[in-house]
Amino acid sequence: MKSLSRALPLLLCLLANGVAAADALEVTVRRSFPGASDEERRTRLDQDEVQALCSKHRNRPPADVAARIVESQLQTIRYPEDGKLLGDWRAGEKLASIGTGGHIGRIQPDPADRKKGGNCYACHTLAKKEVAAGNLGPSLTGIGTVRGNGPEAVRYTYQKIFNAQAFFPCSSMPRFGHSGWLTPQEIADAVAFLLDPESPVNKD
Amino acid sequence: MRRIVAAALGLGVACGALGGDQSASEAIAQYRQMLEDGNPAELMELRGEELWTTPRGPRNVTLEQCDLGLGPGVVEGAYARLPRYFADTDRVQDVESRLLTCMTTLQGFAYEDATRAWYKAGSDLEALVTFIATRSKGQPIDTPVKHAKEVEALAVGADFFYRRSGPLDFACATCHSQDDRRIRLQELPNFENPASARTSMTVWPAYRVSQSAVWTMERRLIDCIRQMRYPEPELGSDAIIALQVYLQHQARGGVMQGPGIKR
Amino acid sequence: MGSPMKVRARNDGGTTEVKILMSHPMETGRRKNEKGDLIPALFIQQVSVQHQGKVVLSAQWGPAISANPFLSFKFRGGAKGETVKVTWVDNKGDSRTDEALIA
Amino acid sequence: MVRREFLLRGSGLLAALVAAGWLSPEAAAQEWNRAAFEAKSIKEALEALGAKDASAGADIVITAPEIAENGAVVPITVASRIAGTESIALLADKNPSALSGVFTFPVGTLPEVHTRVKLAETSNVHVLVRAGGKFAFATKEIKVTLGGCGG
Repeated sequence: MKSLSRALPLLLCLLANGVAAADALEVTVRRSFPGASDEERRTRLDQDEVQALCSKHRNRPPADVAARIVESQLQTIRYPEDGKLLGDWRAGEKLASIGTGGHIGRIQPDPADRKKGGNCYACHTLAKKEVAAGNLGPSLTGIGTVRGNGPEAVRYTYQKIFNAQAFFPCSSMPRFGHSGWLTPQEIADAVAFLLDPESPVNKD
Repeated sequence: MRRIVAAALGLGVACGALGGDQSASEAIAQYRQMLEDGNPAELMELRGEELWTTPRGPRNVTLEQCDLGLGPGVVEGAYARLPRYFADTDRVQDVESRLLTCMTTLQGFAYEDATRAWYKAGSDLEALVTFIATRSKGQPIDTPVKHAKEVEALAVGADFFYRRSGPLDFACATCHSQDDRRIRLQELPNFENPASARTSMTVWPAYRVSQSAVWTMERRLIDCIRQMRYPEPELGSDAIIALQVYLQHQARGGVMQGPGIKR
Repeated sequence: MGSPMKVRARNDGGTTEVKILMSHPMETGRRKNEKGDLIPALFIQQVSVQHQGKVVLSAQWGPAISANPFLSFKFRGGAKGETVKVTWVDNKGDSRTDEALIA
Repeated sequence: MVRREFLLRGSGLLAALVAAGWLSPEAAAQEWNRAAFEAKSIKEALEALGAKDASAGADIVITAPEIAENGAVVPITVASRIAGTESIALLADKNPSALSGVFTFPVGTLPEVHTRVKLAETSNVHVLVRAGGKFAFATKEIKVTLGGCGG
């Protein structure tokens, strides 16, 4: 509190430019989550470099920063042990509807072992039969028909889901593989849901 | 009898097919329109008014001398002008935070008692905030950004809005910085766009049919943050208040509609 | 004793429209609390609406009526200043009666 | 045993309400139809309501959204244009108990009611009208969608 009031003149100066001192934000974040454990702070509040850069540039990074993000994020991509990037579309379809897992806090936490879903339908239209589909991301209906399921399409789709920011720096899409939210196998299943000709994404 | 049940089912399918040309968004619009009349928030408002005017707490006094920013006892229009800076606490406070100041200093409640299970349906805070917000119906949102701490809260709130962290890389801006976006079928306000921000901020607090409860803006934000997979922010914490300063600022001029009704 | 209802009645020419909001959890008995225990069923079973002492609507409900129930209907007649009285009784024997004047 | 206790307590309370002038004797006389409300299927519920011979009727108007944003609250307006309508019952195929509610209209009340029901999942909703001792029904499918960020 004291350090904040001492910092006020500096703050006000920065505010003239429409941006709070980064310190004021971080001080506020640090003391607004007193119930968080050290591990929760580290994994859920502290920022990695990409998060910090995208926040700073409000998701519109200049070209050099964007290039840096793409380069570093490509390095993060890992593949399933069996090397198969096209999994089971039925398993992928299930993951696409699951929006739970990983909630913490005392109000409505998930059990620790609750399966984390991809929640694809929150943001994308996929199979036409699911009317409750969001539009934060593009419609992916029929994407397997357009892209095919050859090795290049499969590999790109896998990489995109694993770490979207390897292609679109500061993308809104979670880096599902990089964060460990989905396993490489689960990502392969999601790839199959998108590209398999038998998947409802590509039928009807 | 089997025939009747079968006929019933058959007719159902036929009707479903007949009506099938209503688009998903038209159907949802009809759903919401049919809920507009008869908002259970009115029941919470009644209870909130009773809590406001009934002597309670160790000191057995009402909240009628509580200063919500427009002077002791003035409820009319107070919500539309919150959060704001209060000299007695030397901080920017939202409606919950200010109510808790009054409940502890005027009525003598222990903070733990005043906030126990505040997030559960039927809590005193839910009812009191509903009552107070209803008394701003028809008033334009006009939160002050004059005091240095209000200026600072606005800047911190805006930065927090864009601050990404956690396993899903989410910030508020991830879902709330584009027009005409939805999560599943739920429209997302774009807080970069004042018109959209007004559409949202003027109908909170809102009765949520999925919760059978009125959710205050603070309750709404704390749940967004839960969905972002962050840790749980503390009730009345500076981050949540700063965020509300930013959101209200984006929505300034929007006319409060009174408690809304939502999914 | 249940919480207050909100009852509104408005005469429009020949008919009176009644709108009623009730404060009730309408628990089905199938939901679990955060500890995983079943929340016991608690729901309104009987509703009676009277105008000047005469029943104008009665209803029997199960737990599939939504929480904080809303109900509206119309009856012929009714005049400004007359009384509409609503009573509900739930499965635990709790009840509530509220009145409104026709506007 | 439990049931017996309930009935005793229930009827005692209704009697008290009648005595206090809160309930008319005619309203109290209608005991809650336990068999109908506990019926799992539409078929059992129709039987318990004495409506097993119900036929499809064109003069029943159901106004409800085709998609409900949340199954906990589904608004529905039902109106009967059948002369002499006495009561309207709401039922849903996929609910754990099929019958949601029964509304009884004395002479002078318009046979139309608006309320809100719960639907466990996408379901056919049936509206059963009793008029002149005979039953007719109409049906509408209402889709219940998943919503929000999930969980």
